[in-house]
Amino acid sequence: MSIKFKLENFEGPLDLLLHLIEKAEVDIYDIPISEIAQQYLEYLEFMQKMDLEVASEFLVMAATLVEIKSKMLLPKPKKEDNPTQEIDPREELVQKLIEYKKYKEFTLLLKDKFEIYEKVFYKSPEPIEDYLSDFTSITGVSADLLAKTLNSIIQKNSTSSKRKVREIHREVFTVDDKIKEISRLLVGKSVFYFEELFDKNADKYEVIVTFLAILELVKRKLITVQQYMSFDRILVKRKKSNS
Amino acid sequence: MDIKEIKSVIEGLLYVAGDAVSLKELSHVLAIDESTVKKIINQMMDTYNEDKRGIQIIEVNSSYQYCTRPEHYEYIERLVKPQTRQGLSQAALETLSIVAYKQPITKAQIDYIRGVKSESSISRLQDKELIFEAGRLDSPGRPMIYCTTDNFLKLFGLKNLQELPPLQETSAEEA
Amino acid sequence: MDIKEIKSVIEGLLYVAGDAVSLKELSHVLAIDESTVKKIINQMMDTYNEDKRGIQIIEVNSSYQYCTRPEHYEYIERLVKPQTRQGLSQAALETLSIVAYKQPITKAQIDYIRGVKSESSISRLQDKELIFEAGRLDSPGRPMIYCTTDNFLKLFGLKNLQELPPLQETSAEEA
Repeated sequence: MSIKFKLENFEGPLDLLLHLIEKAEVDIYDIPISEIAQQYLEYLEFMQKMDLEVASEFLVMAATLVEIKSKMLLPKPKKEDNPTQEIDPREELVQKLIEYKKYKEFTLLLKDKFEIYEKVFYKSPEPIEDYLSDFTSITGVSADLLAKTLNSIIQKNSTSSKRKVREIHREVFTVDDKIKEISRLLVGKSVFYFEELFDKNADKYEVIVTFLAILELVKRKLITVQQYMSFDRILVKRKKSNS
Repeated sequence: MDIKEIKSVIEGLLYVAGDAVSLKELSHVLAIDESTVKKIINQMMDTYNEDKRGIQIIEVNSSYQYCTRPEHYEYIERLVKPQTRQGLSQAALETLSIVAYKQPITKAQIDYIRGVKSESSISRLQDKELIFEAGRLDSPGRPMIYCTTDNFLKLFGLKNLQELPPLQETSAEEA
Repeated sequence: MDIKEIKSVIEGLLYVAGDAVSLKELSHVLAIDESTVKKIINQMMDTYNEDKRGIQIIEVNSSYQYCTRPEHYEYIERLVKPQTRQGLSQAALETLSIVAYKQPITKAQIDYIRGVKSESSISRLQDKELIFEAGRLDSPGRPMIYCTTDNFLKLFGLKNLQELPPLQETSAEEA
């Protein structure tokens, strides 16, 4: 008897066996082993003909089926704990199939639930420090931090004042400044449009610098950007931190 | 505080937290015993659902959390960004369902039940924070054991592991 | 969509955003004209207030945002506090470090050193009793001068201001 298989993606030999058993509409506890083994081998042959790689697990199962088939022809040994009962050579396989089938069915249920709940959104926690009323619980803040902070302010200032002397144009934007500006904006706002980052009458240079800053922030994995179609507005979004 | 006000405070708390807030914390913050808080939250959950509010409360392992409704998905996605959602493969789902019921479980045990190697499924499930390495079994080879995470419960709309439907002892007719 | 559903979607949107969402964005996402969206949100704001809900909607510059109610402050603080790590924003820390080393100092001087306006940091630091208004400078405009408080010393484990760690030589001279 030969069955035409449609090319299905079976998860493993147990999956394939279950499929064959269901198709043949036979009792899982009383599998007609030679018939099923035959179909199983045909399927493997078919896969090979289609140049599909047959995973080793499938071959192991094929050997097992053939072994069970031959054992079925021999006188069956008695069970150790109950000598009146014969050991069915199919028993172990049946147990495995039943176990696997349980989870396979549950998988469908999980899949349904997953499809619902993956469409649900969660909001990130509010920035906590805004809610603090006193600092009595400050930890990790030391006087050294104060010194460090002031030092860095002073340093920052001294470099920026040097720059001021050299530069003539007032409206000069650097990528670094833009990155800082955007980062500051990101603290309070998680989503904004690209064009919110500069004036309506901003010159081309500023737009380019802003765009470079955005690219850099994307690279640093701080934001994601998205655009639904060409020339559409670019949406900039803060990446959720996993803290 | 009357019940109405308690509910109002809980709303504020869940909003600010964003994350799941445990019943214990809520009880502590409100200075009301856990079972009363639980009752009140259950009422809130019902009201939210009856009123078809845009936010719902979900329970995960005795913690509560706001989330949006799946049916508003398309609008919210338009505002935020398409979530990086690549569904789970059949192999990953199978592995996940086995871990869910059999946890703690080793890779070898999963392989045995599925009849195939589950390595890549396991690592994908870990990446998605649906299962985690819960330690090592004190047996030869000290194999790693796996359990499901709270994130698993959340993503599958389960309150806790006890809510997993009982596995049926299947018979062939059902197939 | 009927109005109820629109309201429900808006709830979800405001929740997920956490931040302010502009009327323009809402209108775009909902595909409903701005004036209708505005009308609906105004209704929602009223309902939230009438029902004394734990979340309220505030309007800022034609943007809308969820926030908690001020009267629930103490509960929310209780929830949020254990997770506190540092509690000082960068801006507040900068301002504080300047006042600590340069006191007595005016607001204009602080602004000059930081290169940005420090008004809100100053008033927050005053609220927290880390700095105080120590009088007025006898110069044009008679600006207010600020000094650190005893509370500041206490919190930073300092006996007195002489105990502040020395600033780096190079930058100190420039300052």
